[in-house]
Amino acid sequence: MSGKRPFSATVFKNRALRARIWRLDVDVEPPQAQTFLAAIPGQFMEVRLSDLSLPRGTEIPEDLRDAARRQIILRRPFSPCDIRKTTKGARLGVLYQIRGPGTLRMSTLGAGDPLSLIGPLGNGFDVPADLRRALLVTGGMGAPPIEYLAEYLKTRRPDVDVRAFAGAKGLEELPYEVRFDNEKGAILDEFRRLNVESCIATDDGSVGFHGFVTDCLHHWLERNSPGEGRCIVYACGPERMLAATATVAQAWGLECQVSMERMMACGIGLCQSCVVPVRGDGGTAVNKLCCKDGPVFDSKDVIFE
Amino acid sequence: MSGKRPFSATVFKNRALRARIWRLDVDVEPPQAQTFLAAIPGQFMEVRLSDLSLPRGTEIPEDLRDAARRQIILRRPFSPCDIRKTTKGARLGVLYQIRGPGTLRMSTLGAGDPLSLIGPLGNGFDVPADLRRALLVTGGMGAPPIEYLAEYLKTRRPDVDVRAFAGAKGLEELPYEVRFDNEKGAILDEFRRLNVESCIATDDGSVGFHGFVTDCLHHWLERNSPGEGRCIVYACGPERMLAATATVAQAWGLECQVSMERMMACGIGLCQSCVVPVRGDGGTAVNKLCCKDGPVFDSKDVIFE
Amino acid sequence: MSDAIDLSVDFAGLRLANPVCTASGTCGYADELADYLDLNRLGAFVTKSITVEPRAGNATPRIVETDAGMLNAIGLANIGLERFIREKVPLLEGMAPAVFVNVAGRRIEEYVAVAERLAECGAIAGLELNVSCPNVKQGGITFGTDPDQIAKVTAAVKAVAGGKCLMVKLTPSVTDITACARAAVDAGADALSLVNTFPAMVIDVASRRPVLANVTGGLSGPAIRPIAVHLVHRVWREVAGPRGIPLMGMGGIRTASDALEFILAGATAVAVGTATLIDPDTAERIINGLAAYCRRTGTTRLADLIGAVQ
Amino acid sequence: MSDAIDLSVDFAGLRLANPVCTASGTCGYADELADYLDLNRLGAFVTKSITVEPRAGNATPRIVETDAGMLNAIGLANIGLERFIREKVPLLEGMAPAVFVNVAGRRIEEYVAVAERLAECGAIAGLELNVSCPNVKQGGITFGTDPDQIAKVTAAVKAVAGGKCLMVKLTPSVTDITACARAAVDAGADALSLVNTFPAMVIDVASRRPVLANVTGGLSGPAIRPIAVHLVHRVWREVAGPRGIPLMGMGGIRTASDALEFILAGATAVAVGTATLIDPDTAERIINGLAAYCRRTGTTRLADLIGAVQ
Ligand SMILES: Cc1cc2nc3c(=O)[nH]c(=O)nc-3n(C[C@H](O)[C@H](O)[C@H](O)COP(=O)(O)OP(=O)(O)OC[C@H]3O[C@@H](n4cnc5c(N)ncnc54)[C@H](O)[C@@H]3O)c2cc1C
Ligand SMILES: Cc1cc2nc3c(=O)[nH]c(=O)nc-3n(C[C@H](O)[C@H](O)[C@H](O)COP(=O)(O)OP(=O)(O)OC[C@H]3O[C@@H](n4cnc5c(N)ncnc54)[C@H](O)[C@@H]3O)c2cc1C
Ligand SMILES: Cc1cc2nc3c(=O)[nH]c(=O)nc-3n(C[C@H](O)[C@H](O)[C@H](O)COP(=O)(O)O)c2cc1C
Ligand SMILES: Cc1cc2nc3c(=O)[nH]c(=O)nc-3n(C[C@H](O)[C@H](O)[C@H](O)COP(=O)(O)O)c2cc1C
Ligand code: FES
Ligand code: FES
Repeated sequence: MSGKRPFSATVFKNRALRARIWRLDVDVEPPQAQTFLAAIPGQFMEVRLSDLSLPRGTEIPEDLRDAARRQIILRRPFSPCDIRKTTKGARLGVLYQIRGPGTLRMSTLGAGDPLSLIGPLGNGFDVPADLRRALLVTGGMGAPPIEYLAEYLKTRRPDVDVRAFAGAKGLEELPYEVRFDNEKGAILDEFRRLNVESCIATDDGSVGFHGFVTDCLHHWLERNSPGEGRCIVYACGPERMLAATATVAQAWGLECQVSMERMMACGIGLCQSCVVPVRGDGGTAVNKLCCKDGPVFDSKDVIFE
Repeated sequence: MSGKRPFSATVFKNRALRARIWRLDVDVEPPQAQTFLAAIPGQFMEVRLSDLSLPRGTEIPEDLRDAARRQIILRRPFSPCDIRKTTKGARLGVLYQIRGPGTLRMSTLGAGDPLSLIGPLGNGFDVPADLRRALLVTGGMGAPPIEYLAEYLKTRRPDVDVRAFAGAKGLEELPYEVRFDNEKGAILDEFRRLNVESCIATDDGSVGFHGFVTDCLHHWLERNSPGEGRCIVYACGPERMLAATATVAQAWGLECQVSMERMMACGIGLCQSCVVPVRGDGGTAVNKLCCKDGPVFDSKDVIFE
Repeated sequence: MSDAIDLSVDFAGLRLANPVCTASGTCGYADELADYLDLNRLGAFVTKSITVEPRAGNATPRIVETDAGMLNAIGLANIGLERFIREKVPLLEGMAPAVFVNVAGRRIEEYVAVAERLAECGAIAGLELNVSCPNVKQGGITFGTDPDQIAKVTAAVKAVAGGKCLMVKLTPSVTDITACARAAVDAGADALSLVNTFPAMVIDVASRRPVLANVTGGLSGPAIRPIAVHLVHRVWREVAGPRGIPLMGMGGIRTASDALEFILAGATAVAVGTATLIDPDTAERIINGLAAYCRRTGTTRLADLIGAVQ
Repeated sequence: MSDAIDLSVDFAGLRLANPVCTASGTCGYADELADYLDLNRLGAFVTKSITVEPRAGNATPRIVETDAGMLNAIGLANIGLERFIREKVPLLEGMAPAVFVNVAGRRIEEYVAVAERLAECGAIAGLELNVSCPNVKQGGITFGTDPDQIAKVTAAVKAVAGGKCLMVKLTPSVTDITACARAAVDAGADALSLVNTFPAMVIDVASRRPVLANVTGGLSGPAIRPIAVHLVHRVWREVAGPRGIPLMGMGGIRTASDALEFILAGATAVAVGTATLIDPDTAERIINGLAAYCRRTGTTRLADLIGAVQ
């Protein structure tokens, strides 16, 4: 059995949402389409970007010009923000931030271009049958798997009450379409379309609540309480934010699942580069692999940095 | 004075003429347009191809797949096959053969793409005022500067009688449009348009004379003799062909200029990688730089391999 | 594939179906790779390093990408000898390719302890002595750069290896790699593998800190290939060729042409490391490419190409 | 550029306007580069190697590209000492940056002969001793890998260098580069430069021959940068820093960030080699980039960053 080999997908669309935040849609044919349609939010894929061209010099932001020169060899991990059925297979949405040579090259993809993928990889968010409420928390580019989780829950688990809390440094780093609603102020269109209430927090106050997204979560819990039935906090974002989310969840006695990020060389368990220290039996630290055992972990297990 | 820095040209067109032979046209604006319009056939430029994408895997010929993976850093030298004035500056034609990672990447250029160039570089063919006849000899991808020389002579020196001898392994490697003329058999369209008589030789006999282009030259000289006035043989192609051309020229007592090829790291005289051994004073071998002292040399001086 | 082409090689008495192997530390203990590659097509499988005790390895970040290469500072993270024998060796039992277990330690006794236990396992064809890991603070690289130490650890392991093929893995970061090669062969090594990674460092100029938690790491990947080819050629010409000792060459192999460079330079087998992390089925593609090369060039026995560079 | 930013560095008593220099062998004798770069903006200019007698160098091909790097086997081709003094030194006279002449030879007497004559030239600020060229059959690399030989040639040249800044260029292909560094400093070196290229080889698998006429060549370019940064850091921490000896760091520098890695690792100056062959104005772009970095990070004196990695 060697059925998880790299395969070629086809770019459907690739466009900028903000200066540095882009959305790529790629089409996947059977048999991989089926495995992606069965993927769980939080799972990811490894994308080969090394053969693509750089954008023109003038289109490369000043602060990335030196980094852009690096001749890359490794694949890059991305968590789909959306996976949907098409007549021919599946279409994966990738929300990505331009941060270096890989994502710069990614932004030059055009419709019809082939793209080599490996995936879906890792373990996604666990959605138990008795779940009643899901509190989704994202920071910065933690957005994609959370966005997919929201949609996943709304379409497959209409019995679950879903609410989202989205944080970022500022409006430009918020990887969503922001809308202004007369009643509710700034809201996130992606969640509105799903009928999910969302709350925005920015470090610089450029939109929404001025402060941390975890404060939003805390305030909301104070005002609303977790309510009846099983409630899980699902989070993805910078490690510090995940740790803070875990603390809030713990204070409210809530379960919390976090999707962790690590520098990954392989994404499939070969290189041991992506370890996450977790509490093992008897409390001793044990290393788990972010790519294979994660990227989603129970926050109680994780020993945050 | 540091006026020869790399500059950005803009791709006008890029298309395949044969499976492995392409033609690129790039637009150059002032002030570099002027220096290129004043360039002499045989001069060349250094082109940066390292930031471009590879063609799709399926479009890379089998025998170049491994080589294609090389992450290139050096520029590549090309001699324009055509330089013409446009309303905005100059347009350079580059006739190129797909041979490795650089030229593979080159083939993915599209209209409007920027391209970094340094040039014009080196010394081109010398066309003395009393020249009466020019015999142009090319082998394989020696074609571009010879093609430009033909046009250059026809437009600027109508007093000179020009004739071309073009050799290649076979039809597929002949970097010209081949036409079939009822009277003359296979002829090269590029030369026909210039009103230059051309003779074709192929190693495999797939078109034209079955044999070496130098034999063509020799036969022609036997039938026609060099004629009155100063006659120069101009040649570009593989070193063995250049050496054979020099021998024929010498046998007929003709001057002969050859454009040499060497692996070049810089193209501008910095690295000493491109030496051509020539006869110095007193007959001792002296190394000249192909990029700076050449690529065109007097065949009498060159010590061929 | 044409049945007229023989890709097999004799590696210190082991018959490998072809010369293409995995490089230690880039392929786990085999099971990790099985989803991505038909392991039975490999020439040999080389496991990640095993030490007596389990090792957690270094803090993260443990890797960073560089131009045409990467640094790793995994720090020999592994499950330890006993768990390896209990959990992993049974999985290796059915495998067609020869299995080499990479052995590491801080002191000679540790190498001996691991080798002694592994000598009992029928599923294991050979041992690769990692005397050259640059990412472990004490030991590791110090063994690897000193011919006397190499001789000692090789002889000590040889005494307990019970007839397993003993391959010593050389570090490239020495003044004279042939002295290290000679020391290993004189002390009883049946084969040599080279090269391990180069000690290297990347600094994040924004934070003004090393990117790797371990400060330094080992450089691997295509960036180092021309150095590795040269070292394989030197060791082949000066030590291994004359003594009839096979080499396993590695460092930046990504394509069949890359593998052929090593074979022509004198390697009997080649190992794929970093490239497996990028495309886990690289080894299979290389095996196919070697067959295609042989077909194209009329080579009936690939083994004829070993050391055949002119 | 903001005048509040001071890019200058003190290099063994020489005040360089900025740390950015040319690397020997990639910039000719200066005149070749003048069309592409404002030479007066450089921190220092380092010429290609000069030997007593003119040298034709190796046969072609002398270079071959590799992943993110290149091999060269120029073989110290140069016009020889006398022609250099007659034809090239006058051109160096008006130059603003400090000029280092790179000196090479096969025997100690040859180094001494070149150094003695150059010591008389007022236009020359310093000598760089190339004891580490991998592309010359006799000598060259053998000096560079043996601390005793390094000490001898350094002391011999120091005795005749007449107060010129004496910089010794180290090869990276040794077991312990700090031993070489220590030997040079103990023998009187005022500065060290590192790294030279790595011996390497590329084989053309179609013809089954080495691509270079010289069989092997020296690997340079971005591929080697992380190894070079590490070696600069080691030499800085263990030898140069404690002794107050400045380092000129090089190996794959292409951008200001690359240069900053070397500076943070301990280099007082940096040299650009292979990147100049690709974009001859690279040094200028790096100088501009260093100023921009200082402005962005509120660094008023670039010299404060030397060895500042945490
Ligand atoms: C499981 C997983 C899922 C991801 N999903 C997404 C996604 O959906 N959208 C998205 O924009 N990004 C996602 N990322 C991050 C994404 O992989 C990196 O942004 C990308 O690799 C950057 O590549 P680059 O070459 O542009 O920049 P690089 O130069 O490689 O990186 C730029 C900087 O980003 C940081 N970085 C890069 N990769 C990682 C990593 N794996 N972990 C932590 N920090 C890193 C480093 O600080 C680095 O300096 C995900 C990462 C992981 C591990
Ligand atoms: C002055 C000059 C002018 C040139 N003009 C043209 C032109 O107009 N059209 C054109 O198609 N090509 C021209 N060339 C050759 C062209 O530069 C190479 O074909 C190109 O660099 C190949 O790059 P690559 O990455 O595709 O292949 P690589 O992998 O770099 O090279 C493929 C093979 O081609 C050969 N080769 C590459 N470069 C050279 C070289 N400089 N000298 C000798 N052999 C070489 C080598 O054998 C190599 O193995 C010219 C070369 C020179 C020196
Ligand atoms: C992530 C990683 C982990 C490695 N771990 C080990 C190891 O545990 N033991 C060992 O001997 N070599 C180890 N190596 C070195 C490789 O086996 C190989 O010698 C080296 O990477 C060069 O080959 P490559 O360029 O194909 O990767 C490791 C290399 C990498 C990239
Ligand atoms: C083409 C070429 C020629 C070189 N010639 C010399 C030389 O003559 N003397 C010397 O000391 N170093 C020489 N070097 C080494 C460089 O000075 C430098 O140490 C090395 O290339 C690493 O820097 P880089 O990666 O920036 O090129 C040469 C390098 C190249 C690429
Ligand atoms: S990224 Fe390689 S093991 Fe996780
Ligand atoms: S190519 Fe560098 S000197 Fe000619």
